[in-house]
Amino acid sequence: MSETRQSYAAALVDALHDGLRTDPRVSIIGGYVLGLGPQRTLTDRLKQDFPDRVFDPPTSEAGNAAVGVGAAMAGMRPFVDLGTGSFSYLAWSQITNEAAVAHYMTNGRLSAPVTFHLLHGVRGGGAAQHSQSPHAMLWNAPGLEIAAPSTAADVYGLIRTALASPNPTLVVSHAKLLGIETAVPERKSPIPFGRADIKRRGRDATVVATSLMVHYCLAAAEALSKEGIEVEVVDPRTLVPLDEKTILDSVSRTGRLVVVDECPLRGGIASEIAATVAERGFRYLKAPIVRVTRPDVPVPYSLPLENFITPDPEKIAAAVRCVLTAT
Amino acid sequence: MSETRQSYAAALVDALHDGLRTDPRVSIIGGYVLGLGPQRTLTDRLKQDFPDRVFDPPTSEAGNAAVGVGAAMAGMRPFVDLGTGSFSYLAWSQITNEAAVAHYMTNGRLSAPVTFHLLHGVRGGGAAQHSQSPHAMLWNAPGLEIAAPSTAADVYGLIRTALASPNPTLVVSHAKLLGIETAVPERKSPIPFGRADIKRRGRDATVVATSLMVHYCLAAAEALSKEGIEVEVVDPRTLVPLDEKTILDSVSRTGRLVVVDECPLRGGIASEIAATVAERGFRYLKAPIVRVTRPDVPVPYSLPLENFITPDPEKIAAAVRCVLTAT
Amino acid sequence: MTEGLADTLRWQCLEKMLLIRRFEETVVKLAGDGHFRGHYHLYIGQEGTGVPAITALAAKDHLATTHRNHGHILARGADPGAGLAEILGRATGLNGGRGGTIHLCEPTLGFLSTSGVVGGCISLAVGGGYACAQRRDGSVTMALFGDGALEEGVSFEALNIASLWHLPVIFLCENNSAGAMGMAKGGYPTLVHASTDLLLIPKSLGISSVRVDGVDVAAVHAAATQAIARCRSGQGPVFIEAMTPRWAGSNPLWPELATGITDLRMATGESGTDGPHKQWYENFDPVLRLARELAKGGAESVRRISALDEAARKRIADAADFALASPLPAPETALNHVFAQETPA
Amino acid sequence: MTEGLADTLRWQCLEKMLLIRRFEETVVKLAGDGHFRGHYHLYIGQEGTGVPAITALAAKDHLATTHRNHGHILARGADPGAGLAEILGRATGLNGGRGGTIHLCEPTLGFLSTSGVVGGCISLAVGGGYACAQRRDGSVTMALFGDGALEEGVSFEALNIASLWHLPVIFLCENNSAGAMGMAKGGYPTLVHASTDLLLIPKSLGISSVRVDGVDVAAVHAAATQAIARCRSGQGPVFIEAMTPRWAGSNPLWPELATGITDLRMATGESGTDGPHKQWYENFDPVLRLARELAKGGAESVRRISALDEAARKRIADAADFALASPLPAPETALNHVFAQETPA
Ligand SMILES: Cc1ncc(C[n+]2csc(CCOP(=O)(O)OP(=O)(O)O)c2C)c(N)n1
Ligand SMILES: Cc1ncc(C[n+]2csc(CCOP(=O)(O)OP(=O)(O)O)c2C)c(N)n1
Ligand SMILES: [Mg+2]
Ligand SMILES: [Mg+2]
Repeated sequence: MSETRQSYAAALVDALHDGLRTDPRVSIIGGYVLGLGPQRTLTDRLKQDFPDRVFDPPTSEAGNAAVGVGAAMAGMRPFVDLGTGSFSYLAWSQITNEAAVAHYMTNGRLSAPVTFHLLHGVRGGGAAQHSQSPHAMLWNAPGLEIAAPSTAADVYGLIRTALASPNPTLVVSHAKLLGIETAVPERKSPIPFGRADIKRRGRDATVVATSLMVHYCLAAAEALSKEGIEVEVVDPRTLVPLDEKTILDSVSRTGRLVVVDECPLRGGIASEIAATVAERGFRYLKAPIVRVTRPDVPVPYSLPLENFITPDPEKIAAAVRCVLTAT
Repeated sequence: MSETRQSYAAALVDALHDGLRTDPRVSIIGGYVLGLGPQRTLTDRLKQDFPDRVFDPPTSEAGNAAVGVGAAMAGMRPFVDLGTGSFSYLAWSQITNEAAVAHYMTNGRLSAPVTFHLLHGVRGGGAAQHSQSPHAMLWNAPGLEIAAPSTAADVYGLIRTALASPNPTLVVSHAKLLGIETAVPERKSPIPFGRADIKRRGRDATVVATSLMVHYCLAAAEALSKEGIEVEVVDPRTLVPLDEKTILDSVSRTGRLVVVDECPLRGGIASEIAATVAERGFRYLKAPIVRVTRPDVPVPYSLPLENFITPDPEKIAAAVRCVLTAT
Repeated sequence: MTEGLADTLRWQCLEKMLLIRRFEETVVKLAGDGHFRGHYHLYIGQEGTGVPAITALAAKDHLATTHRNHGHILARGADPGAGLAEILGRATGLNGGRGGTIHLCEPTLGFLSTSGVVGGCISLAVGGGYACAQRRDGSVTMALFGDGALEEGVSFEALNIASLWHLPVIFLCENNSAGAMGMAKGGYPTLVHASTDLLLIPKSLGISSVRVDGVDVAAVHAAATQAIARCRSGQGPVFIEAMTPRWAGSNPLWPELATGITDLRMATGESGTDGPHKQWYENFDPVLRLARELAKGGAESVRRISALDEAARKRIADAADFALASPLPAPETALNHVFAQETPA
Repeated sequence: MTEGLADTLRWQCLEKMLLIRRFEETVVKLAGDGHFRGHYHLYIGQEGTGVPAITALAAKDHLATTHRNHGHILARGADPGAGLAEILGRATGLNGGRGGTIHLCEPTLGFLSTSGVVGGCISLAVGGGYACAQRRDGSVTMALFGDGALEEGVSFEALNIASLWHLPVIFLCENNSAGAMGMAKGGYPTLVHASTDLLLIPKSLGISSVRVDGVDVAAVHAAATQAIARCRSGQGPVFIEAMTPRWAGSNPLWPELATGITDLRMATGESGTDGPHKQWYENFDPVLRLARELAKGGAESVRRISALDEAARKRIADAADFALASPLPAPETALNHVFAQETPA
């Protein structure tokens, strides 16, 4: 079987194209789903093939999000691209206090199946305002499904599922993932939410990560393997719903947990996963849980500063060594 | 020494009045700092005594917040009331991506000492959109100081400190705290940020909580005391900075931790405190950490539904019993 | 007023307006008796706007409303029993007790989720219009919101999008600020706007805009009908500002029946209108105004008015009985409906 | 153009405009040579607006700018070396390497934090105006922002607040959409607005509003001076829309020196203007336009122009040397300056 490889960006566009093709309720609000980088022209075929269903909206994140939410309430399946992650802050009320609560507040009589998408993360020179990852915060907004894919196959599968979901969904793509090529099956297919993917098997420690950090964890695992340390890399793929079982099972085998995330430490994704295991997997733990995250500082522009605060394979490997020696 | 008691609302207004009196840079943007409830007329004396420094702004949370942030950058010390907690979502970009990052982004050359205030929490019949607690999310926004007072003395002291702080600060008041009376010293005074207050001493288990939940924990502790269980109630008072030491010291003595918070579970305050202790106080722990929070559901309107999902003294006591039996 | 609005329509409007009025009066009573918690907003005084405007819509159309939704929900035909039950937080309520007064919603009648966030309604409604446009079935969406919504930036954004994309949205702004005390005077928050002519805002975005007397049922109906036709034909959104003088009871903080239980004999001449609210009874109460006009039809009309009112009172009394007799939701059901479970279509 | 603007002022403007132009040309070169990462925005073509407007301010005044800030920072007198160093992420940069091109800021010259969030500048500036008003010292705040900012709702909110509270804010909108490709054509995002006359927006909020030719230094200076005077005297905000035709180099995604390194001999008649950018050279390049006019003064003026240019080139060459020679910040300093540490005053 010959392996095909595809960039994250290309797979993302495939998912949108197939979504538009198979469901007339799907449309796209957002003119630069892949940002302004080299991949951006990949979206041209969406506009070409579905000229009436792809919209360049004004720079009005709140309004654009609201249009998506309202259209979803009226039976459509809009995909609203919010651009750079932090621009979602301008649509915060629409995401958390309109879309996420509508189904509940109407006793299940109405739903708001909108999909939001954004480019998150420390992108290289983005500085404080263009490097954020809002999904840790959004994990505290019940009613929203959240996917953070790490590979071409995953972004395809999770976006297809998001578009088909009866619920409001957020899909976040790390800006640095767009150009990364990974193996894809001959026929890419939807991936159910709530199923973690063990990206690498290992017996010595469990490392949990999503999005770009999965790649950094795999690189760290590769390096550690040379030292005889076998790390298991668990990618939950969706935060909501969260596949607690796969995480806890892994920790039950390894007894040690490192959680990696690029969000700031306090109230971040790593903290939630650590707390969950501290509560529900406490008896498996042979050592303190270690979190590898961005420290609680805004993201600086200059490269050495940016690198200093961003998780990378070395920092992850060091954390793994630390949980293996600690008791 | 005769003990004086004061309502949370009255102490809050005292803090604003003293702030306005002692610092000409202080002003108030927000017409209903105490909401629309019975306490609201307490703010009348602010407008009477400082007519040029108390503003009724339009219903424009983003704009109002931005005015506060910009004014702070230009040397003032505005106190911006955002109203019901969830209205802060409309000002999310101004809080997290303007105020919080300005000092860092200018290499410390400029600061934005604005104070934001809001009424958070499950207020009784507020339903999904008017019952939220945004400070768990905001804990993931580095650069923002966050205070969540629980008593009259604390809200006075923390608001005075917030107004004097060179940093952007968020002070959250639980809507149900406003009418609660507690002891206040004869001369109320500023309380430094980052100092937890042990609201009750106990040897058997540590319970960490802020804001209204402190009162519920104290009620639970009272009930448990009758069973011979002595709970230590630690109120961090500020999330940023967080007094990790007092929490860890307490856990080192009790070996058991229950974290209580009204925010939803995932990505909530309880999770962050649990993760911190799982990482830095692991060796003290004799049992799994237990979180008592609102489950991940929007807040429903009807009383029995609302009660079902909201932490209360009974649920807290049950969690304490649980950590005492578990190992 | 008579001209323009067919007789049947006027009677139909009166019937709905009476139903709303009796509903709202009952809400005040239920609140006073401690049957529910939380603040609430009444539609008294604005029936002359919502009823004819909503009557002008078709079944396939969508609507969005706000914290002040009771009248809109009833005008569209929602069950008053389920409405009151919702306000009382009962399992039989429109929202199963999850929403309460601020969020009454009837999705089967085309309502989008009722947002209590100022600016929520108007911007969600543009999404409704987007859906209508995508479906190309000639349907439209009507947003019914207060003047205060124009203080929120998202409303401006939403107007811009609707105009840019020629979306079939009728923006019906119920400007009830005239006569309101306003925050500054210690009353309920109301318009804090530098604009002295709100229509300049939609006009600055190229939106066809018109102002009507919101107490004038025929004028509102005509404006709505024209706006809807324009939207259906793909000519883009329309903004209507309906001036609805503020009812005295909506100040101060919690509504109170400042003008008493509406006495239709004031419309038929059987009762006087003297006292501090004379102006209100004679000019601004839309129910009395329409009834007074219909009463001109003579004794038969007067009889018909009382019969309608009796029917409305009866329906609302039954609705209140239903609501009060309804069970509260089972506590553990609080965990349901966070997510929709349907298999994706 | 000559009338209205004193000669010294015109020469002063040309000096600053040349400094900005040479700075921006150097930025493109540094980007091309891989000295910094991330996208960036140039002020080429808008010097005729920012320079005279900022020159009209006093030292005590505040300013706020956007992603397109280089020209504003330099016009106010910031050090070009520290500016380039910031763009290169050096420790000696205006922001110590923490901000980069989008956030250049010089607080000691009255700048509020430079926001790259569209709508950030205009709304923060209203806060600046609020501070000025509270201090009652006759100071004002000027916001310099793009036309795209009017797509954001917060801008509308901020305009409303400024108008309501009569705040001393000069809203200077640099409308550079004319000639821009726009998103729809695969270019950089630009104005997506239903409004065909942006001034109707501030006007709808009762704000005194005026449109000027942004390439006309004298016109901009006059409008700014008048607006500032109005603000200082407590008459409330003023909105100025300056039309600044888009420079060809700002399309496509990353700027490129489409019109070449500016050749001042085109202004003095020593060099021709033929080719695809003839229009630009002859009518729209504000530097050439002002130089051409000053050159009318004769040989002495022509000499003075070249001398100014030479000085500007030299200053910027030195600035680039300084920036390139500057150290990168020490990695561990990334943890500093999250919070201010001063003891409260
Ligand atoms: C975002 C937001 N801010 C503030 C409020 C509080 N609030 C509730 S009703 C109201 C006044 C709204 O005025 P208007 O839209 O004119 O409606 P009216 O009550 O006059 O019908 C306000 C400010 C809110 N619900 N949402
Ligand atoms: C909130 C937000 N949304 C989107 C962007 C992306 N963005 C950067 S510049 C720009 C265009 C801004 O146009 P305008 O304000 O006219 O400034 P110009 O670049 O034309 O000078 C956009 C949309 C942003 N920075 N902030
Ligand atoms: Mg109103
Ligand atoms: Mg522009």
